[in-house]
Amino acid sequence: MKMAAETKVGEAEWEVKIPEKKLKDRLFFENLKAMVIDTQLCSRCLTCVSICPGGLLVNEEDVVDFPDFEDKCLDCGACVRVCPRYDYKPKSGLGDYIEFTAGQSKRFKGQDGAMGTEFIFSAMDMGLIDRGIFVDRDEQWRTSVFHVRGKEQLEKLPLGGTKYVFADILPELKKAVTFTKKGVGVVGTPCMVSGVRKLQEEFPIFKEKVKLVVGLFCTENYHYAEVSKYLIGKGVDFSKLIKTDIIKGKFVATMTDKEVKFKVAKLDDILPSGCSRCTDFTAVESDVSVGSVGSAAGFSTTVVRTETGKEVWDYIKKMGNAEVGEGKVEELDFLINHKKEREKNIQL
Amino acid sequence: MEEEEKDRNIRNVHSGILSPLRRWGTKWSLWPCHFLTSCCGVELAHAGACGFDMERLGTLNMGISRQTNFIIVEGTITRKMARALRIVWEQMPEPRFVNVIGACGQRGGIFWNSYNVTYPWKIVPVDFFIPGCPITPEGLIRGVRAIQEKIDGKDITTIKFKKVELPSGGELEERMVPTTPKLLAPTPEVKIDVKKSVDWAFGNELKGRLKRELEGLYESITITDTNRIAIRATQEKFMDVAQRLSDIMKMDHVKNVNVIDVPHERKYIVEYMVSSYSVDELMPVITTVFTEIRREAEPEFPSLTSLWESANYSEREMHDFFGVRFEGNEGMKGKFLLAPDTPETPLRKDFKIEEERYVIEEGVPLTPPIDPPQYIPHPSSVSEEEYLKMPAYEDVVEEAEKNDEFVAFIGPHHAGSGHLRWVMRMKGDVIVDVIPDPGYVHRGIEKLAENRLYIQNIPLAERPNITDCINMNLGYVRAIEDALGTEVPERAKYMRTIMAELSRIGAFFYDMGIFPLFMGHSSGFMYSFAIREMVLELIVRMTGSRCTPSFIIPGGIRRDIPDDVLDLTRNFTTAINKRLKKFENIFVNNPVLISRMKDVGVLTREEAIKFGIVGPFLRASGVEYDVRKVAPYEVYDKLDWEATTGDAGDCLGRIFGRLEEIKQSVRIVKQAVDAVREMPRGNVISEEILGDYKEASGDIKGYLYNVYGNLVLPKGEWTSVTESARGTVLYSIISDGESNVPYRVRVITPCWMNLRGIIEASKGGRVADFWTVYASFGYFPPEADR
Amino acid sequence: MSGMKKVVAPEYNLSDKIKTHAYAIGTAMEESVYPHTATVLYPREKKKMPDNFRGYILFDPDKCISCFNCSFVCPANAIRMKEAPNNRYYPTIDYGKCIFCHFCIDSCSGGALRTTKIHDVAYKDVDEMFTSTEEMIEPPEIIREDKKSVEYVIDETDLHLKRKKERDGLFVEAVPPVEIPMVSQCVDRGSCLACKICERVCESGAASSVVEEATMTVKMAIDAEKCTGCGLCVKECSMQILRLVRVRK
Amino acid sequence: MMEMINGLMNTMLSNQVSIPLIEPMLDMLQGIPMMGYMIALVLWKPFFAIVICPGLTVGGVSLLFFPWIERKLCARIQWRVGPHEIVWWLGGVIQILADTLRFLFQEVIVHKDAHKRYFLQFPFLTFIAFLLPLLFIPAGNIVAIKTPYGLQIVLLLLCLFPLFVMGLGWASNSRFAYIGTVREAFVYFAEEVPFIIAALAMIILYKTSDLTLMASEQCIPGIILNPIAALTFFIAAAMATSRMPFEIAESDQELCAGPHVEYSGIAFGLIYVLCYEKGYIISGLMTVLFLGGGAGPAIPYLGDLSGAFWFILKTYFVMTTLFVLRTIYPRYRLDQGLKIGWSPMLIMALIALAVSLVEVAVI
Repeated sequence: MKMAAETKVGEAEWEVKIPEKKLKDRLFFENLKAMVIDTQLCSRCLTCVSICPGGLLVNEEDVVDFPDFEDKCLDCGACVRVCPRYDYKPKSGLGDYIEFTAGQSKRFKGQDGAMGTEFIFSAMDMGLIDRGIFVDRDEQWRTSVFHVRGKEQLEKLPLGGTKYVFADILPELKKAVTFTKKGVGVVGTPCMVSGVRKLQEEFPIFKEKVKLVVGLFCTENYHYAEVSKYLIGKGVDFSKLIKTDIIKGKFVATMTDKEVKFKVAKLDDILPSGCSRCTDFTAVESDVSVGSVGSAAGFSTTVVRTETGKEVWDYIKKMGNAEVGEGKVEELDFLINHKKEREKNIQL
Repeated sequence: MEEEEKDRNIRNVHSGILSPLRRWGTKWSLWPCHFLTSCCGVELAHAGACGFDMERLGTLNMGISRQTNFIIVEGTITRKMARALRIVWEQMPEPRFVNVIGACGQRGGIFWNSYNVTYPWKIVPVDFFIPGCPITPEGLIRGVRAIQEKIDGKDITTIKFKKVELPSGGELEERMVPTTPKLLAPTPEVKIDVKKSVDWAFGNELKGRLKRELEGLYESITITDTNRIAIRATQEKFMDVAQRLSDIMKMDHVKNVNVIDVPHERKYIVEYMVSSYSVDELMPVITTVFTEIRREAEPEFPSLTSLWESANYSEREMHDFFGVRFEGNEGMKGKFLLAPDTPETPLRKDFKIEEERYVIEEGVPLTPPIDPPQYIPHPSSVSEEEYLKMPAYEDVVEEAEKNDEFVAFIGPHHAGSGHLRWVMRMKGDVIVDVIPDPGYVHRGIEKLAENRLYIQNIPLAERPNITDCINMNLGYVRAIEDALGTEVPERAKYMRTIMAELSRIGAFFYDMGIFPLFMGHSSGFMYSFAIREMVLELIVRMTGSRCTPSFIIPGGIRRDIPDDVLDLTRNFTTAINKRLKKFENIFVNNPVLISRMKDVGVLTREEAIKFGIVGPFLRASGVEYDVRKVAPYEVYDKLDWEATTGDAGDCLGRIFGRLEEIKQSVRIVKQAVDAVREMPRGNVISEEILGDYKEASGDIKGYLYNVYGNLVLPKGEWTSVTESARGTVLYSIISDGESNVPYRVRVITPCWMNLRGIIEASKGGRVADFWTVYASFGYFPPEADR
Repeated sequence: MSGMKKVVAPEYNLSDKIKTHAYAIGTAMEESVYPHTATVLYPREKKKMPDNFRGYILFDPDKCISCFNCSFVCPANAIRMKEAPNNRYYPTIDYGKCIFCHFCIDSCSGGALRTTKIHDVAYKDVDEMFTSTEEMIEPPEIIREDKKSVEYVIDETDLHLKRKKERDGLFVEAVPPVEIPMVSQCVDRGSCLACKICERVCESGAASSVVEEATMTVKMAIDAEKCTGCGLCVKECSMQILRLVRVRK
Repeated sequence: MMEMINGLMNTMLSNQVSIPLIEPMLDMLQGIPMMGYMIALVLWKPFFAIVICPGLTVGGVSLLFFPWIERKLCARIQWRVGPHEIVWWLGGVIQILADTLRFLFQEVIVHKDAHKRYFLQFPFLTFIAFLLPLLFIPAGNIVAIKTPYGLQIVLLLLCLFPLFVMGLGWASNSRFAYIGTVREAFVYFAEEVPFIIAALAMIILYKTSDLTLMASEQCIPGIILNPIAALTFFIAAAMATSRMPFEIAESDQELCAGPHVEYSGIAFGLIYVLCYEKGYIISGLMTVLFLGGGAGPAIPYLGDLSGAFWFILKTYFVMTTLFVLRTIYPRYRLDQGLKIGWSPMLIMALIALAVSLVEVAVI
C-alpha cells in the first residue's frame, strides 16, 4: 500500500542541529528539569511530552516527569528544543490582531458563543484541516482529549473545551500530525499555543500539518484532583453543573438549582506554579483567540490574528455560520493586567 | 492435584498381579469420548472416518463418558464448556487418559487472548498435547500411539530437537525493542454512513423512494456502496422507520443486528441490517437502519422482534456483549452466549484484552495467566453437588411437571448435541419446546478481530467454520476488497471460485457425514468423509493446509496453483461421481432415511423468512435467494450453473436441495478449471495492492507483512455478503479510516441464523425427529457461536 | 428468477422402495466383496504430503535480518523474538499457540524460515511446546513408525492409493522469495529529532549517528548498502519521517 | 455308590457325542485312570451342549470373535480397515479380547442416583438369563435339554430379555435411561407379536415344537417353505436385538445408549456383549427354524460335530446379516418402528401363518 517513488541510493546523510546545553555534561532532560521544572516555570503545556521520542517523558499527576531518565533518556534534546519556557520570553497584552470582534455560533452550543468549536469546524468545512483537537470533559470535569473529524461526533458529546483543568492536548496533537492527511486544528490555552508555535518553529512537519491554532483566553488552569476537591468543598455539585465562568473577579458556577460564587483570588491557594508565572491571557501567538470576556453574554470574543485565522473568519461570515457581535477591547484590560502582574513571579 | 491424578491413572494400569493383562487391554482399547468442542473435531472425524480409521488401533469413538476411558479435547475449551469437561472427566471410570489436540487447548492458539477461553490442562490432568490448528488426523493418531506407549511405560515427547549454538560475537550494544505494529487512531471517528459515489442506478431510485416513504422520520439516507444504503434515524423515530420499512418497503428479514461502542463519544450505535426476500430487486440490497443512543451501564432500546423475528437471537447476543437491553425481547433476563462468569459486556471498548508481546522477556510468562472458571473451584471449597452442577432450568422443569411433560437436558457433551445445550420439553414422544443454550464454543472472535491487524484476522475469520474455510475467508477478504476498491486479477478470481466451490463440496460432505451419524448410519458418514478426504487432498495440495488454508488475501490469493493440482481437480470432478453414486445408493436414497425425513421439520416459506433462515435451507423453503445469483461475485456470473430451490421445506427437501447444489458445484469447478487452464500462469495478486512489491504478484512469499501489515481501510462500514455452504455469511467491518486494526468486526454466520430454524422446525415433531431436523440444517456449533 | 432449479424430492411407491432397498443392500454387498478402501494405515505408513505442506518451521540464522515481520504478522502471537548472543533478535515459536498459517514464512523476505512436513507430534507437557531459536535450526527427529508412503491419486474415475516402499522425506528445500530490494530513507530531514531511535532499532547497522559536540550537530546517516529494508526504523521513527523506497538499479 | 456312578456312566455313554477325528486321542486318554469318566462326561451330549457347543465355549468364543468379524466386515463395506494394529498379521483378531480386558479392569462407577444393588446385579443377572435359551437350541443333534416344547420355552425365555433391559434402565435412574427404557418396552410389544406368530407358523408347518425335530425334519429349509415367515422373523429378530433400522431404544446419538447410559467397566462390558449374545441365540433359533439347523453335507471326520459345524456356520451367517444391517440402514423413529411392528409385520406374520396352514393342508 505504500506508494513511494523510487529514489537514488546514497543520498542518505543529513545533519541535525541540537541546542546548547546550559548545564554541560548533563542530559538534556536534566537541563530541562533544572531550568524549567524545578524553577516552577513549567506550565504543563506538555510540548516536551509530546515530542519525546521514547514516549517516556510523562505527565504525572501534577508534574512533568521522566522516571528512570538516567537509563532511558535518549538525550536527543528535543524536549529542550521545543519547551516554550526553556528560554522564557514572557508575552503579555493583547498582541497583534487583524480584527477584534465577537461571534456566536449558530451550529454549536457551548459556553458563550462556542466560537472555538466553530472555527475548527469551519476550517474543516473549508478543507483546510481534516481534524480538530478538542478537550472533552465528563460530568466530573475529568478531561480527555478528543480528535474530531466530523460534526456528527459532537452529537452525544458536549465538548466543553478546557475549563480550568489541564488537558493533555499536545501529545494528542503529535499523534494527530502523524495520522492527518490535510492538517490539524487545535484549540488550546496560551501556553499550549506557545508550545505549538515552538514545535512549528523547530520541525517543518508541524508547520506543514498544524494549520489552525485557536487560543483561549486563560487566567489559569488547575490540576483536576485539586480543583475538584476544592469545588466540592465549596458546594458545587458536578452532576448539576451547567456552566462555570469568571465574572468580574468572581468565580461563578451555575448549577440547575443554585449558583456558587466566590472570589477568584481564593483559588490562588491551589494555583499551579506554572500559571502563577504566566503572563499571557489572550494567547498572543495563536491564529485566533477566543474567550468569553469582552463581549455580550452568549457571544465569544474573537481576536483574529493571522491570515489563516482571517480566512476562516471570513468563511464563517460568508457561510453565516455565526452571528457576528461586538467585541469590547477595554473589558479585557482587567484580566490582561491581572496576568501581567505575574511577571514579578518569574525569576530567571 | 493434577500431577497426582495423572500419576494415579498410570499407577492404576500398572498395579496388581494382573497388570500385564490390564495394561495390554487398556492399551489396545482406548475408546475416546470425543469432546468435540470445535474445529479440531472435524479432523477427529477424519481420523475416525475411512481416510485414517482410528479403529485400526482399537480406538473406537464413542460419545458416552461412562463407557470410555479417553478424552480427546478437541480445541477450545471456553469458560462455559470448562465445567462440562470436568463433569465428563469425573464421570469417566479410571484409568482414564486425556489428550488435548489443537493449539486452542494448549496455550489458546489463535484465541489466546480471548475473554472466553480457558486452558483444559488447568481443569483436568492432560497426558499429551498435539500441536496444530487444527491437528492433522495423523497427529491425532500419533497422540493415541503416544498414550499406548505411555501405558507401556514410555512416557516421552515424540519430537526431539537438536540444539545448535547460535552465532555469538558482534559488538554488544543495547538494541531497542520495536513496539507493536498496531497503529491505533486516537479517539477514532466511527461513522457507518460514509457516502461513496458509486455507479448504481437503482440505488438513487431506491433512495428517492425511501425518502418519500420515510418522510419526516429519517435524519439522513446515504448510499454507502453498491447495494448498501444507510438510514440514520433518531432513537425516538427508529421504531417508526422500521415499521415503514417492514410494511411498505417489504423488508422482511434482518441480516444483522449490531451495536458499536464508541466510548469517547459516549454513545452506542445500534444498527439493523435489513433486506427483503419478497421483492426481487431488493434482494441484493442491504439497508442499514441505525441510530445512536447514549452510552450508559444498561441502555434501553426497543426491540424490533415484533417486526422482524429474525433479529431475536442477535439482539440477545448484543445484550450479552454490550449490555444493551432490547425492551420487548424476552431473552434479556440472563446471558445467552456467555458463561455466567465470563466478564460482563466483554465487547465494550473499555474491556481490554491482553496485548501481544513480540519479544521474550525475562520473567514474563508466555501466555496470560487465565484462571480456570470460577465454577471449577478447588473441590474442598464447595460441596460436591455444587461443584458439578450445571444450570438446571428449574422454572422450566417445574412448569413442565405441571403440564405432565418430561424435560431432557441434552448436551453440551452428548453424542448428538453438537456442543450446544438443548433443554427439550416433551410430552410423550412429542416435542413441546426446545430451549437452546448456545455459546459453548463462543470464542469471541469479534473482540479478537478488533485487536488484530486486518491481515491477522484472516485466519480468525476462517476459524468459526473450518469445514467451509474458503468461503469464510473469502467473505472477509471481499469486505476488505470492497472497501479498498481493489480489482482482483482474473486468474485469481477463477482460483477463488474453484476453491470456494471445493470448500462448499467439502462442507456439504461434512454435514452429510454428521447427518448419517445422527441417524445411526455409519456408512453414510464414512462414504461422505471419503469424498471429503478427496476434497481436502485437493485443498492441501493447493494451499498446504487441510482445513485452514488462509489462502485468500486481499487482492488475490497467496500463490498461484500449480498445473498438476489443477489437473487433479479436473479429475476430481469426474471421479467424485462414482463414490457419490454409492453414497446416494446407500444413504440418500435409502427408503428408511426418506421415511425419516419426509414431511419432517417443515418450515414454510413465510416461516423461513420470518425466522431468518439462510442459504440452502431458505431455498429449500421456496425462496429464490442465492448470493451467487443475486449479487454475483468472483466469476459466478460467467459460468453456467443453476441455484437450487425447492418448496417442500422439509428435511428431505433440504438434503436433496443441497445434493443438487453439490452437483452444480462440481459443474462450476469443472468449468472454472477448464477456463483457468487456458489462462497464462502468473499474476494472482492485484498489483494495485502490492504497491512497491509488484514482483510478488505470483507468490506473496516473503512480503506478506510488508504489503499487508499496514493495510488501512477507508472510513465507514464495509459489509460483504457471501454464499457459504450453509448460507449467507455476512462480514461487517467498521473502520475508522486511520487504524490498521478494524474498529469493529461483525460476523454473522449462517448457523447462527439457522439456529432459530432448528428450534421452530422441530417443535411439534417427534423426539427423534429433532436430530433429523438438527442435522438437516447442517448445524456446526463453532460457526454459530463464533 | 433465472438460473434457478427446482429440486423436487422423490416420491417413492412400493416398487421404488423395493428398488432402493435393493440398491442399498446391493451396494453394501458389492463393497463387501470389492471394497474401495481408502484408508492410510498411519502409523504403519504415511500419507505423502505436498512440498508446500504447512508443518513445523525451521530457521536459518544466516538469512535472518531480524526484521520482526514474522513476529508482527503472527496472528496467534506464537512467534516472539529472543535476543541471541550476537545481539540480534531471532524468532522462537510456541507450538502451543502456532496455528500453522505460515504467514511468518510468507512474511520472511530473507527466506530464513522454511517449512517441513512434520505435523504429527505429541508433547508430554505444555511447556515443552515452546521451541527456542537454537532448536529451530537443525531438523528435529520425530518418532516415525512408517515404512511406506501413500499417495492419493485421483484419476478420472476414482481415488486410488498409491503405495511406495520408500519413506517420504520430511524436509523440503526452501524456496527463496523473489528479491525486492528496499531501503529506508528520510523524507523530511528538517523534522528529524536526532533521537537515534533508527540507529538503536537497526539490526544491520545501516542507520548511524555521530554527535559533534563542537558544533552541537548530529550527523545522521542511513547506509543504503547495509540497509536490509526491514522497515523497523520506518515503523519506529517517532516523527514518522522515514519511508521504505525501492532501490533503483 | 459305584452303582450310581455306573448308572450315570451308562446314561452318559448312551448319549455320547461321537467325533471320529479325535477318537484315537480319546482312546489314548482312556488309559489314564479316571479320565474315562471325564471324557464320558464331556462328551455326554447335554453336558457337551451346555459347555462346548452351542453353549459356553462356542458361545464365548463367538462373543469374543463375532464382534471382530462384524467390525471387520462393516469396515470393509465402509471403505476402511477395521481393527488391525493389534496383532496386525492376524488383522487385529483379538481386538475384542483387549476390549474385554479393558472393561474387566476398569472402574465400575455406581452413580449417586442409581439403585445400587439392582444397578450392579442386573447386568450379571441379564447375562446369565440370556444364556438360558441356549439350553434348548440344538446344534445338529447336540442339545442340552430335549423337550417337545422347546420352541415355546425358548420364546418364553426370549420374552424375558426386554424385562431385564428395563430393569437396567430403571436401576440407572437417569433421564436418558428412562426414555430408552420406555422405548424398549414399546418396541418389545411391537416386535414380540409378529415374532411369536412367525414362529407359530413354523410350528404349524413342521407339526412339532421340538426344536431338534424341527431342524432335522426340514428336508426343504423353512425359508423356502415359508419365506414370509422367515422375513418376518428376521425383521422381528432385528428389532428384538436392537439392530440397525430398529436400534430405537439404545440410539447412541439420541439417548447415549439409552438404558445403558450409566454403566461402566465390566458391567457395561457385559451389556455390550449382551446384544451379541442375543444375536447369537436368535440367529441360532432362526437357523433351526428356517435354515435347517445342522443340516448340511456330513463331514465324516467330525461325526456328530458335523451338524454342529453347519449349525454354527449358518448361525454366523444369520448373525452377520443381522449385524451388517447397520452399515445399510439408519434407524427408524420410535413411532415408525411401532407402526412397522404393528401393521406390516403383523400382517406379514398372519400371511405367513396362512401360508403355513395352506401348505400343511395341501401337503
